[in-house]
Amino acid sequence: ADLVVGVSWSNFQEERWKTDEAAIKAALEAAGADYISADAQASSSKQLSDIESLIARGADALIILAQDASAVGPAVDAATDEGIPVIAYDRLIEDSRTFYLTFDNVEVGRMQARAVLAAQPEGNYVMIKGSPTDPNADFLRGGQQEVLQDAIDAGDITIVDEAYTDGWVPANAQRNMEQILTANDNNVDAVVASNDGTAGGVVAALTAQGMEGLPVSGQDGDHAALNRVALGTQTVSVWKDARELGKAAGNIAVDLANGASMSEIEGAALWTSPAGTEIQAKFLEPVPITIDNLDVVLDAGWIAKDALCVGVDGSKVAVCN
Amino acid sequence: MTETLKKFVAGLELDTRMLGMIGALVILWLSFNMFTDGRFITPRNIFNLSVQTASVAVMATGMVFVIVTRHIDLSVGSLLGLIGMLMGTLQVHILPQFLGLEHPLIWVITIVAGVAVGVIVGAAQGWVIGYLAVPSFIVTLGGLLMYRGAAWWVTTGQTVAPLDSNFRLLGGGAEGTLGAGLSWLVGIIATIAAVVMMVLSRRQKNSHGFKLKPLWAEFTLGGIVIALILGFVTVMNSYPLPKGAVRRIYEARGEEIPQFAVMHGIAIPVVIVIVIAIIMTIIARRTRFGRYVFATGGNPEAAELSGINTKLLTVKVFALMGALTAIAAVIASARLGSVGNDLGTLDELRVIAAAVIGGTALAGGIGTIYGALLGALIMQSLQSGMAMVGVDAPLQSIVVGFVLVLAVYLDIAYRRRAGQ
Amino acid sequence: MTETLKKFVAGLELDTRMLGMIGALVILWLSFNMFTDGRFITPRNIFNLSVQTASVAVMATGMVFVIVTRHIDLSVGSLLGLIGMLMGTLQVHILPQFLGLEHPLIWVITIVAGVAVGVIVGAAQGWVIGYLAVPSFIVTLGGLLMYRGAAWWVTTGQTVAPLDSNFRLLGGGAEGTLGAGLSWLVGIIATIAAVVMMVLSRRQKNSHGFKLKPLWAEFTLGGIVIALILGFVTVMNSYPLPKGAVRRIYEARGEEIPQFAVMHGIAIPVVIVIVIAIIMTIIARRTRFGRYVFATGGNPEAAELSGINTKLLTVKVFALMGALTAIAAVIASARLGSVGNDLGTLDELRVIAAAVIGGTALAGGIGTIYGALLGALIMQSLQSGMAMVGVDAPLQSIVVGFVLVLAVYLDIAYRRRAGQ
Amino acid sequence: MTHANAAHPLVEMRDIHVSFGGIKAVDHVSIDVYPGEVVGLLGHNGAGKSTLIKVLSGAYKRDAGEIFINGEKVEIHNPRDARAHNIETIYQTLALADNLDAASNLFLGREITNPLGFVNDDAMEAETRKIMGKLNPNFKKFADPVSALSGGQRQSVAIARAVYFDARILIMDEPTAALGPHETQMVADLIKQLKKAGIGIFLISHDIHDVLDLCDRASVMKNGKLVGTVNVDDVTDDDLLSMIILGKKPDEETITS
Amino acid sequence: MTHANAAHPLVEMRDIHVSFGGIKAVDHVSIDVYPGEVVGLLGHNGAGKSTLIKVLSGAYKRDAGEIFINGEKVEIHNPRDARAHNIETIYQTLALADNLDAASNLFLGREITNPLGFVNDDAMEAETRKIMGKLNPNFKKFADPVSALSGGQRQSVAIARAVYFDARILIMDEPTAALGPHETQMVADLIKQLKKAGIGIFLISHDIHDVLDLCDRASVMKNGKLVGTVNVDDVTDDDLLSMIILGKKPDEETITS
Ligand SMILES: Nc1ncnc2c1ncn2[C@@H]1O[C@H](COP(=O)(O)OP(=O)(O)OP(=O)(O)O)[C@@H](O)[C@H]1O
Ligand SMILES: Nc1ncnc2c1ncn2[C@@H]1O[C@H](COP(=O)(O)OP(=O)(O)OP(=O)(O)O)[C@@H](O)[C@H]1O
Ligand SMILES: O[C@@H]1[C@@H](O)[C@H](O)OC[C@H]1O
Ligand SMILES: [Mg+2]
Ligand SMILES: [Mg+2]
Repeated sequence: ADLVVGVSWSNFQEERWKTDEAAIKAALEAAGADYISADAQASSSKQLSDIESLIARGADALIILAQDASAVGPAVDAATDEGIPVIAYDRLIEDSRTFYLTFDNVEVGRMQARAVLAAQPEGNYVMIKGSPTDPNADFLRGGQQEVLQDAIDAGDITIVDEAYTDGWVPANAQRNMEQILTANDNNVDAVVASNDGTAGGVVAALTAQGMEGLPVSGQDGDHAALNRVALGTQTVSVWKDARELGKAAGNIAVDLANGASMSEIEGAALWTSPAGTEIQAKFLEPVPITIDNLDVVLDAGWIAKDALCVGVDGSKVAVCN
Repeated sequence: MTETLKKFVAGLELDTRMLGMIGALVILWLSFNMFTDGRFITPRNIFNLSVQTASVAVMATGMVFVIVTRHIDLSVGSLLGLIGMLMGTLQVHILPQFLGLEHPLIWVITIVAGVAVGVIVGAAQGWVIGYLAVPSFIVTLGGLLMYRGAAWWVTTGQTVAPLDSNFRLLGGGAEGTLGAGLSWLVGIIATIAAVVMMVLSRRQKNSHGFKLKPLWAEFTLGGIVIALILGFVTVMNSYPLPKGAVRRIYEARGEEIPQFAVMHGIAIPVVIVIVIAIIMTIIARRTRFGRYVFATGGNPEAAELSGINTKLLTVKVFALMGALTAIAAVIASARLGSVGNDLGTLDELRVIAAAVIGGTALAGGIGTIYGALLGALIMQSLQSGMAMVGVDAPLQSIVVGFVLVLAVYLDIAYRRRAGQ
Repeated sequence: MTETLKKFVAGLELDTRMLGMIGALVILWLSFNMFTDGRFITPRNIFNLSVQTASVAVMATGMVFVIVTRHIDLSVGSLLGLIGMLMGTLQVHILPQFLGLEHPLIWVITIVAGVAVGVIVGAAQGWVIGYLAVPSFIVTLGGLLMYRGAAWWVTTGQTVAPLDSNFRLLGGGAEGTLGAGLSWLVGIIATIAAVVMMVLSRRQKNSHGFKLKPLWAEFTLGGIVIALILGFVTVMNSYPLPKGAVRRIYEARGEEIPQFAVMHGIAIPVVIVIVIAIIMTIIARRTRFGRYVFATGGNPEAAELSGINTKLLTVKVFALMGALTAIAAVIASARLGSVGNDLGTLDELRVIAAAVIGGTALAGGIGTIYGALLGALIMQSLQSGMAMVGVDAPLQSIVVGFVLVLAVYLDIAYRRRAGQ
Repeated sequence: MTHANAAHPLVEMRDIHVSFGGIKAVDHVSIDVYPGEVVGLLGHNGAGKSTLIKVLSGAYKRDAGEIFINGEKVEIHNPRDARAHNIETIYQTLALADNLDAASNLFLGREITNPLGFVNDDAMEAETRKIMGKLNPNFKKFADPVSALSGGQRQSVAIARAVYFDARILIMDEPTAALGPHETQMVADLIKQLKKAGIGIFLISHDIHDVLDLCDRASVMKNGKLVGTVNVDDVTDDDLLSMIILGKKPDEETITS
Repeated sequence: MTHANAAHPLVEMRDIHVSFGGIKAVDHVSIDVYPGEVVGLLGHNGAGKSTLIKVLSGAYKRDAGEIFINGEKVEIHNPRDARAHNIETIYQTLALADNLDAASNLFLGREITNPLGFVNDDAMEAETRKIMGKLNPNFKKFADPVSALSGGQRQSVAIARAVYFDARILIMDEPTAALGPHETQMVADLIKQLKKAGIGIFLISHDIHDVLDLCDRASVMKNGKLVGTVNVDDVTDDDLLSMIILGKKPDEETITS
């Protein structure tokens, strides 16, 4: 192949990125382009080195899952110096020379809160936030607040406690939830958790108190979480179909490498970032998965039926029948 | 008056250092209790604390041996993650294919396999340290990197869930407790055992004509021990199961839902910790292996010249650490009900901190099992207390870091004064 | 034939251990070069490698002193993050209010402030270690937790960007190099200095009537040194700036864009590393402070009894480590052009690994600066090489962990054979 | 000579060679001891005495040479092998575990256990009190770790450890260097007593009077080489001194073996 | 007596007390030394000799008591204070940095530097060769770290270090314990020479003959207490032995000062 596309991953810690990778690879293969990649293991310094080496290996276009929106700046410089187009994949890069392709994180936060609010329109809420060192954690929290604000102002719901989860680690979320339950004498009616891992910790803490079934949110469509949705112990997992995102990224990369301009990309529109940077961007729609639309993930082949339905009473959940 | 008190305490021949640690713990608990309107010192929270501490406490007992022999093990957190992943995959993806889901042998096979992996990996590390003479800091740092990487490969990052429900009992939670009746039984057996041991020890000392503690001291001590054991059981037995959990449990058993309050009792992981602590204490104090661990820590060359195979000893110490890490992995994953690839992250620091706060000297040769347990409990109380008060995570790490240094400083200052 | 070669090498009186390390590096480079179709050993990649290594290399020189005195510093990664955050906030949010954006004093004030913080924090840690006798493992573990927590508070987690453009020159990149002319100048000065030093040392030995190396050996050695210096300059001077960068730079200067190829030359962070390495080597070998560092590592009590103030020495060693951490923070943040929360994460492990692979003994008393630099370069080559080959990250950590253990094992096996 | 009637020496070290990175610390040295005999080992500082006997005690590896016990060739690779042949050693550096008390040190590697296999500390302390009473009546510090003992007290513990278990072969590397006059006398008495019990002893000492008093034969080393072995009854202290300092044997007639 | 004409003792330790966790290691002991005098310090193992002199050398803190130099009260809190008063010590444990060579150890804390303040290793090695040549002609290992030296070689280095710098007060804690007869003789000569130079010396030794030969006075300790100080010319070796073992002074007439 004469086209080479380099992908720089921030890490592979969360379940989803392997799926993203497979989708990008497939799209590139279909277009006859080569895939090369590097994993920064959650370090923005390593990501910079990685990108330098991707360029050295002859990448014609770059797809970057940024560890840090600003710290990839020098890498974008290096790429544009060599005339290589850059796609900001899933996470924003504050630079107008990049093409931004993502699911909107603030929107994810909104969807989480919306689903929980629908299940529990009033009462005491607990917010289990993401890692304090991940800016996404605050984007999500912001979206959640937007949705809840009216109900809070109306006095329908009260946020009784909230806590960051160090490193998004489920065990930390579990401990925090246990302590919050103790502090509030179990007077908690709903939990807005920021991803599926932390939701797992929350559900474990609730189960110990016989409170499983309380509305709990998450995101990523982790298999364990979808199983919890089927079991009724988690209300929603906002699903960002990574395969769609990956496929789009692969195709856009090939187009840009072949000389297309950013504005020519299908679905692209000029978008202004919160910091005021004007960027060509394309947004994909996340899908909130609840017990009522589990068929979406099944039909998409995202998860196998037996994995989704472990321990589920088939008479109560249609898709598991 | 204070003179009499001092004499009284001296007569008991207690480890005053331990008294200091207990004092620190009490102060900590009282302050948190104040800031949480009395919610910290409740049966419920003490139950929580005991379960939250379990996994780190199990590893801390092994870390005492490691540090006493002048080594360190930075790999326990990663190894816990790797073993957890392997056990998760085994019980969720592999065994059910042969035995069917929820087969009663699954948890047994899983744990045996996990412990075997722990022993093998630990022994391998110990071999490189003992026989190839590579410093433990490096070997286990390498391990930290390798096992975390390996854990990812087991499922290429997928979280494994839900775990086998028998297995999950080992993590505590509403189902995973002894219940009131069994808890009392355990408490009473422990009480009897403690009394018998004290009597036997006194007899033996007497037979060699050594000076004995005054009888009143023995009685007081015995009284304290019995009060502690039964007090703990009482507290655990006064934390009722929440109604939702009662309903779930009795429905699952197909029994009628009782109208009286059902109590938690001692959590199973806590029972595991207690059993391990007793075994490890006996190993440390009453076996040749334990004696050699301390001798090697005091002077490795002297131990070798005394005919101790210090290389093989190193292998054994790390194999033991591996086994305990596997048991900790059982508790941690069972408690969470799932295994993600970040299980155990930073646990190495918690475990080392627990051992060191508990009085294990990094220079080797000194350390106690009960100290490590207390250390783990102090660390966990701090973290849980702050989570309860609502301190932000970054501030939490500042406080934990500070308290770690302060605790060790006080310990050292104390020893210097006492040793002078 | 091999006999003659052996004699020849022996005559040069080289550190054979270092030769081994260089050999390992060469093998590493050649293999990566094979797997990347010759892309690894190119001026471009060697330039990249040299810049990528810089930040860790600076800290590794300080870590040698820390480890030689039988201590460890686990806090450098977090401290780097904290200092980076403070320097970022200072130059982006604070100083521009008084001086205006991009004022030429900004970078100077920022660095002075950063180094001051490093020295103060390091000295404080050293004080607790030296005067309060808390083990360095604990103090710096506490530091690791505290500084990372503190860094978050500086901006409550927000990334600081973009940094001052003068400051950013210190991170390398297209602008941050010496350019061809200056690079040649530096190379020639270094060559002259090396020759003068060799002559002076030979004279001094002669004046005491010691046995001298044969003249042919001195000439060969001198030749090798000169070839290395000038070779490095040549390689750096044959990596042209990409066209886009040339345009950007000359446009910014308001000059006409040249038609000939403009070369990178030596990167500024690499110059910083070289200067620091020379200073640290002189401190280690030629000053009383350095001598005391090694004496204290060999036998702390003996050093104290010899009238060395080992407590104060500890303070100085950690203050120096803090200063170097600040310089590393300058390089790391300038290179990224921004400061995020994760800056420096896990750097403590990289730095310690570099020092130890470079032959610094964790038992204290032994270590060299050039060894630490080589260690840092080996680690970085491994990481960059694997990234270039496209090895999966979890596999990368497995490989890095394994190589770390292997390297130290080979070192120990070598020493054992040589020492026998 | 005491050993005239024994067929084989108890221990024979034949042609032992040890070098440290090129330097020959022990250079093809042969020595032997018969049951009930004390052989002194003399030489200037750095002559190689400690290195030589550490080969026998399993602490160092030899580069060449053989060891025979009762005429049979044996392999000694580590201190455990040496102990298995009932070879006990008092090291110049004492080799005590500083953090343990006297009793634990005395029984290190050979703890008294009860029928369940558990270590019996009380029994060990009781034994230790008995032994130390004989060796150093001033000694009272049974509960403290040995790091709290004075130089001489530590040496007493090291001596007690080597003689308590029924050794057949005893190696003593400057056992009285740090001892007071009274304690030294008690060790001398002890050596005589062990000798009577048929034990073979290698005694390294710088004190020529001690050697003349206690030993049957003396082997002198210089710069790693054996100068010679003499029957102490046949030599004067000046003969020994000149062997040590000049590295020459006294004239032929006085030499034995 | 050599000190009859000196107004003050060079050093006086008055009523020194040191206890370790309740045990009185040194129990209100007073000793002194005059310029050009050698005072022997004797006693059984654990009597408290090393502890007493470590107070003077700054290695231990005293619990009570005072130190006077030339009649003036001084404060000695650490080894640096002691060095500032020109007190040099040869410790029983030698106190060498094992990883450094003989020259670096000899000059440790007092390196020779060139005008720029840089350490001059070549000059230090040259000096070391000179000194060791006088003290122990067998010594050749100048390039090796001292960990590669034999027990006696290490002791030679420690002695050289204490005497090379112009000490006014020299403390020697069993300086010849590990030395061969020849090396011991050379140290004895050295002591006599230093004495002539007006230096005051405390010599701890278990060898009563050495003490009688080299010392002017002898102080005897038992169980932390001072038994008494005697003029060596007035006592026999048996007198001293009985002081050490029985803790009693010989009858009144023989006692001095
Ligand atoms: N660091 C210490 N901690 C506790 N006790 C100590 C310490 N150092 C010495 N002692 C005790 O103090 C007493 C005096 O010891 P010291 O070393 O002064 O004796 P010494 O007279 O020098 O004996 P030796 O002739 O054996 O060297 C001894 O009982 C010893 O056990
Ligand atoms: N571990 C070692 N590494 C290198 N050289 C050593 C080592 N141990 C001893 N040597 C050297 O070997 C030689 C013999 O040392 P050894 O300790 O056997 O002497 P020794 O006769 O016991 O002397 P001393 O009477 O001083 O104890 C000395 O030159 C010494 O420097
Ligand atoms: O998808 C989530 C991602 O957005 C966040 O940054 O890290 C945690 C993931 O669960
Ligand atoms: Mg010797
Ligand atoms: Mg002494």
